Amino acid sequence: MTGTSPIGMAVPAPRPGSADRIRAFASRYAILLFLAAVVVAGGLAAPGFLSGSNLTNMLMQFVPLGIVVIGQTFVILVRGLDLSVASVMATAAVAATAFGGVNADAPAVFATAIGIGAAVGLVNGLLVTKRNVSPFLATLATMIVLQGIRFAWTQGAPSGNVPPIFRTIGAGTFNGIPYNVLFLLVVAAAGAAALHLSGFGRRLYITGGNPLTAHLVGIRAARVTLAAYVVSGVLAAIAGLVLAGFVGVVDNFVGRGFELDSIVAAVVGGVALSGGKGTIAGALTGAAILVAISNLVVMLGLPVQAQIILKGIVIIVAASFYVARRR
Amino acid sequence: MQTRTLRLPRFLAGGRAALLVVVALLILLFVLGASVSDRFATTGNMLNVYEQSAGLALVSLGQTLTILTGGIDLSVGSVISLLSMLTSGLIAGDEAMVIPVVAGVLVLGALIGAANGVTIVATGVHPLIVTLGTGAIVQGVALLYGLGPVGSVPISFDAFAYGTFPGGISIGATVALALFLLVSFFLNNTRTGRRIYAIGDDPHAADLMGLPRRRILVGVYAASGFFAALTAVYLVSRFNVGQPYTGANYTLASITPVVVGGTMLAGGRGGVIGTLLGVYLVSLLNNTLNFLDISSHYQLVVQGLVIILAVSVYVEKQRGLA
Amino acid sequence: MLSLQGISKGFPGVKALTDVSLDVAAGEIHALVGENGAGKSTLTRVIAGVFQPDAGTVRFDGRETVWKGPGDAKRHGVHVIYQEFVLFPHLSVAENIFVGHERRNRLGLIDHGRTRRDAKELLARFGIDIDPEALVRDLSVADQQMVEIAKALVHDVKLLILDEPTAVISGREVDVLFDRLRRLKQQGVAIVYISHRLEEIFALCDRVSVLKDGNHVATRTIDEVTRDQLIALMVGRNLAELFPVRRSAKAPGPVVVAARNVEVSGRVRGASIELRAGEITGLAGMVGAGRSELALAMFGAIPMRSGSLVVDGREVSGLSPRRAIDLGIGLVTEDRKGQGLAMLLDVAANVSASTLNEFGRGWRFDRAREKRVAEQEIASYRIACRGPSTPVSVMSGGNQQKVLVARWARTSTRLLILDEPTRGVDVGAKTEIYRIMHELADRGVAVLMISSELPEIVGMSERVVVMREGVVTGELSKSEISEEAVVELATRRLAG
Amino acid sequence: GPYEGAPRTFLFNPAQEICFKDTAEYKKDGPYVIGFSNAGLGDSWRVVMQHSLMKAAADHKDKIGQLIVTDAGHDDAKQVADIQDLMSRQVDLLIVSANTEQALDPAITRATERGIPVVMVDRRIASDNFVTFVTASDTMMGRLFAQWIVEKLDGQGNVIMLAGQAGSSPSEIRSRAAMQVFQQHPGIKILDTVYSDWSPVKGKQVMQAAIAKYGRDINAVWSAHGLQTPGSIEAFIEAGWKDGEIPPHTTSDVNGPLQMALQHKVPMLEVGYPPAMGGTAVEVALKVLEGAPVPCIYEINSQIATTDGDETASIRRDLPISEVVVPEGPADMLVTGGMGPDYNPTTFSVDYPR
Ligand SMILES: Nc1ncnc2c1ncn2[C@@H]1O[C@H](COP(=O)(O)OP(=O)(O)OP(=O)(O)O)[C@@H](O)[C@H]1O
Ligand SMILES: Nc1ncnc2c1ncn2[C@@H]1O[C@H](COP(=O)(O)OP(=O)(O)OP(=O)(O)O)[C@@H](O)[C@H]1O
Ligand SMILES: [Mg+2]
Ligand SMILES: [Mg+2]
Repeated sequence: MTGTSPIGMAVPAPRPGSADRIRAFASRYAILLFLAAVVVAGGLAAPGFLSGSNLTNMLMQFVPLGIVVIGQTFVILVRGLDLSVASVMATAAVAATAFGGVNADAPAVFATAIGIGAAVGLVNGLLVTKRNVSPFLATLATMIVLQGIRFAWTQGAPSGNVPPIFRTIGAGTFNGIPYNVLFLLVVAAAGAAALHLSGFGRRLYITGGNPLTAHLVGIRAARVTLAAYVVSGVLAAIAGLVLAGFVGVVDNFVGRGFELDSIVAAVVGGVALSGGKGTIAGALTGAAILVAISNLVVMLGLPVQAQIILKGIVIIVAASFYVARRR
Repeated sequence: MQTRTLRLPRFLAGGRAALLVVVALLILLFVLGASVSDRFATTGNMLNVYEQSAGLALVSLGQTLTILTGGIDLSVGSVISLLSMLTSGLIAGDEAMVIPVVAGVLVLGALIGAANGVTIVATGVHPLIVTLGTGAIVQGVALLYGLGPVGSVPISFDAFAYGTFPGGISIGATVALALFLLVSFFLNNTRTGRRIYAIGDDPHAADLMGLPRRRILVGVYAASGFFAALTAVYLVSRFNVGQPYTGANYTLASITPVVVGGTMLAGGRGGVIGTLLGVYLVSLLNNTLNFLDISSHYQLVVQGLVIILAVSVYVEKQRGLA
Repeated sequence: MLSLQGISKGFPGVKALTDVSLDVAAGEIHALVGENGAGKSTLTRVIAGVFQPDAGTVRFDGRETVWKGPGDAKRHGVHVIYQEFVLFPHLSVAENIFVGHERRNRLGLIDHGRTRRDAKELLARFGIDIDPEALVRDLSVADQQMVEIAKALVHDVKLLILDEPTAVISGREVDVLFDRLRRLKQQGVAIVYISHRLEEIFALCDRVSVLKDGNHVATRTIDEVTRDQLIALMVGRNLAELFPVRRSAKAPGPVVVAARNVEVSGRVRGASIELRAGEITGLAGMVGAGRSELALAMFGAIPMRSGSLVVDGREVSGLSPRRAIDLGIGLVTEDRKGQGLAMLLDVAANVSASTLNEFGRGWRFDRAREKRVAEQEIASYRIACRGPSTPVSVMSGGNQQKVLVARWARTSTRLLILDEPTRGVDVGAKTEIYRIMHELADRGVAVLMISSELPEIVGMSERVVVMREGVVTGELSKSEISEEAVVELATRRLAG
Repeated sequence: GPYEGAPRTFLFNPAQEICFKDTAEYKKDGPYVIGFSNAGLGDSWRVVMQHSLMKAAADHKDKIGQLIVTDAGHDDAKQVADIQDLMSRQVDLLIVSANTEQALDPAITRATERGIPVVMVDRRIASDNFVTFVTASDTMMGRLFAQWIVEKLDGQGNVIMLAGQAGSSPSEIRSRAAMQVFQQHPGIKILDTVYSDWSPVKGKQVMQAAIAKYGRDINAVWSAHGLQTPGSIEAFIEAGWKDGEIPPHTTSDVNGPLQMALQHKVPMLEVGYPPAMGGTAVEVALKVLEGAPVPCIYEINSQIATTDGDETASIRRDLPISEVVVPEGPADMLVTGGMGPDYNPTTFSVDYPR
């Protein structure tokens, strides 16, 4: 992904020549090493794991999670949390079927979905910044409300067709490379540029690192925070569309579990829940690890229980690694 | 300079505004329900609401403790599921097994909770992440134990959930109520209780003061696990059987009454009495919505809005520059 | 009572203490001085069992001891008042005082009545009027510090360590504290006293030990050293003059910024102040006088209930930090870590924080230029760090303060407000900050320095404004400035 | 043409005595207050089932004074509370679609003991403490699917079981019934049981993994319902299976898989599990309240459909899939809903007595 280093990673610069240097290097890239280890071990243990078609599968599953994780990273960076992403995804997917199901509808579908995502992000952001509601609760509540609205809209089960172009985006491949990977690359590049190269990103890190400082240096912290929630909402909506195109049939399961998975992926990738610390690249690596592990479990023929248990172990081990590093 | 605010009795201290909001909402719902149906405001229906509060009450009681320390326990759902399966699976319809199995399950719940606490203390990872992880592990174990309902319990076992004292007062809900009062007393009048508030208020200061923060945390998560186990036993009593997803909904559901009842997610402020009122609010809300004939879709909307309403009314001004 | 032998303690990348040996006798007040980052607080923590030393032994009460943790040390009679507050904001004053030693009845339950009574009695002994049932977060910072002090004195103390206890209190409260400490000394308690205020050291202590870069440099009885010698020991060079003389002291220019009748909820009640180009104005007063709030309000960081800010003769509307920055105003706040710095970020990011637009609007952000700017500031303010990408969290307090000053000097074309700019800053860094203030004034910037240290007010100010209880009680011109005059105004009874 | 006779599960039932319930004790005068406690909505099948129930209530306004509908959101505890609340509202009869078989048993048993007649629909409770159960058989579906696969493969081959949700009773019952059949045929190997959570999205993901693992060794896919079947077929297409190569699939109710079967020449067996049973439940409820005897299990018909040439020795179809499918209809519409041609679940509204 991007090689940009985040600003202010609190890693003391190693003294030249010391073993610290190796350790610092190892700890900075450990998450990538971990992913590499999973991939290599997977390749050895399950022959089909590294086959072209399986890699394509994994990529295709990685993309929607990756898109959501990017948005989640924005929110966590400002000391937030977005539990409403899954609900937004499903609602955006419903929007994809709300029109005639032909390609000409695509712009309208896009506009509607992104409008929904932005609106939810706005509500989340306003609750957090204006009413001081804790992000956990604010987004939990919008998640529930949005689900109700969606159910009322669809009477309980979405129905209708997704425009074919979304099928292409969601499930098409070109020489084994899924089209949706392009989508992710664009989103990731834009996200990384916004976070690591732009003034907005700098404002975001300052706001997350110390909101009082942000206030004192004239950063409109509330607006920055609001923007982070809107980004998360919009990206969740886009991920919802990509997932809707994955099968072409929309149901209430679109996005299920993404709220916790995206938080876990970000944390596994080194984004600190205490705010102000983490990168897009790290978060995406975290997401890749989750996808690789769940795929590997299936490839190894392990029971579904093993997948759940393994995920739990990975969460704790990876997260404790970052804490150990911070000490 | 000190403003003399009205002092509530000690057990109500903390999140005063919250309690007033919850009580106001309770009254509002009651009036609303009574105005649409003359069957609503009957003793029978109110006892019914009371009875329905028990499960949520038990699990929220433990959750209040973890949140008071500034943490959270997202493993309760899985723990309830696993332990409900163990309860019915091991009792397997045998009257003689009831007492040993229930005792064992309660101990096991406390042990799982303690393991959460130890992991949190030993790794320093945020409890949200740790318990998410252990929750996944426990869920996996539950599915290993069985993919569907396991075992059964003797008919008499349902007394906990459905049994009543004379006058139709639910046994389960009354047990929960008694436990709330007990824990409230504990929090306000024992050393450990007060220290739970202290470590939630400022963990760093607690360390420098030499408070046994780690031990208390382990104890608090053990308590959360214990109450999850008790919830599991209650649900087996209510459902006659344990199932692999029985507890799933309780993970997030257990948090709502806590925060609606005025306990701050940041820790150090609040109390279990607020949670109890929060539980009654949720219970009454469900009942009222069923009486109002509102389509189930809008019920979700209403629930979400109630959370937002209750919580955003009494959020604290963030301590800032002045 | 306490004997340290060869104590060393390192953190990743930093050697905080090297081979420190030190004795503190019962009935002695032993001062510990040294520059920021010299290792005083770290030593405190080793003694208190917060950190285990990497090497060396701690002998306490004649026995070699390895504390299992702060609680263990406490049980043996070691009490510490830490540099930062160790208080539980949402517990009551009484509960804070007895936390860890809760008052209990025969059943082992908390005795709320006795807790309240005992706390009341204890506070009364300090002559401090605090409601024991108030929540600590509702107290002023000075009162919080008094609670901290009271807390340390409830038990049988054998060794009491105070790490900069007077940083946020002044006047009468300091007197009360010193009086207490002298009495404890008579009772045979060993006391370690850490402060950057040398006059306190001379007034209170028996012996003084100097730490420099983690090394124990010297221990002297207080009669053997002069102030200048002590400074020389601490900084390793002679500081002939702590307060540099401003060479080009021209007549002050016109009023550039004025605050008129500022009210801030409860704390500032109709204060006015005028600041002139090129002039250093001191804002003095007892802690809690409302100076910080006045400064924050002038900067737009907290809302004014009424009143106005006038810049170049024009009233500013819609005041906010952003607007203040645009007007050329800077504010170095008193709470470095809590308010000033983004601790997770590096020096460059902290220096540029208030002038982000300078590095590109919209999407682009010119990191290369930011880095160059940071390098310049590091050089011109002599900030000790490994470069622009050093995280501020690993830097010493004095250097962190310089980063803050560097940031705000960049925006201050009209006015720079510095709130306690040298609090917790060592003498070396102090002089540097004074030099920077002079430079800015020379450039025609109005400088407003809030300080609770009288020597600093007297030594640096060209005009002094004094506040008490939210009201300006007087103004002293250059020739009128003296410690006595300032104290007189700061404690003057308010009419009505 | 479609089979319109009496339910085959009834006709072929080998038991000499078929259980009937006398409902005289429940006889009372209308208008009735009927409570319907639904386990939850969330997929199109359940929505259509609820709509068919509301429609039937609307058709019987003369007898039904009020129909109160509650929705437990697939939460046992909420459903128990819903049932109690309905009893608190003093309904004359309860129609319940139980979220899980066992957990709702005590609550419904209590209702029955209190003299409230309970009609179960779609999902029953474990005990027999209700008046009657309106259903199409899960066991029959599971067995038919399995038997068809056995015969399609001539008793030799590898099968992936694409189940619903781990632990949910319809999925587990159908799987168990299927396994009874498969176990009788040593040549049949179950490669894996994977869980779709009744979702095409999840179904596609797990099938992609299974395909990556077993490739062309997969000879058939036993799918517990039609909701997830499209995901599986998609996974095969994307993995490079040409039309006509995709292994046989089973399905139920949903239009999408039928469209795909025809388009991609997938051998397919469809056994309906008609959501119209919601309406039937109302009819049966009225019979109970009128005191007429009803069978203990009220089975309704499942249509059997296959793709052309894919009938086997045991499985004969009522209709070809080409006649069941709605070619231009949405992929997720239910072809067995019985709600008429203009029905659209999203816009459906009916004036039932509230
Ligand atoms: N927990 C820690 N982790 C890493 N480094 C630390 C830690 N605590 C202190 N240090 C470093 O150890 C050195 C000594 O710090 P210490 O706080 O003891 O100094 P001090 O003399 O108390 O300074 P001040 O006068 O500013 O309070 C400094 O370089 C500081 O950055
Ligand atoms: N309860 C509190 N919690 C957090 N910060 C506080 C609290 N009370 C005061 N402060 C801040 O601490 C600083 C000093 O406190 P204090 O109120 O005693 O003095 P002040 O009014 O700022 O006056 P001065 O600057 O003249 O000492 C101020 O910045 C104030 O905003
Ligand atoms: Mg210090
Ligand atoms: Mg101040």
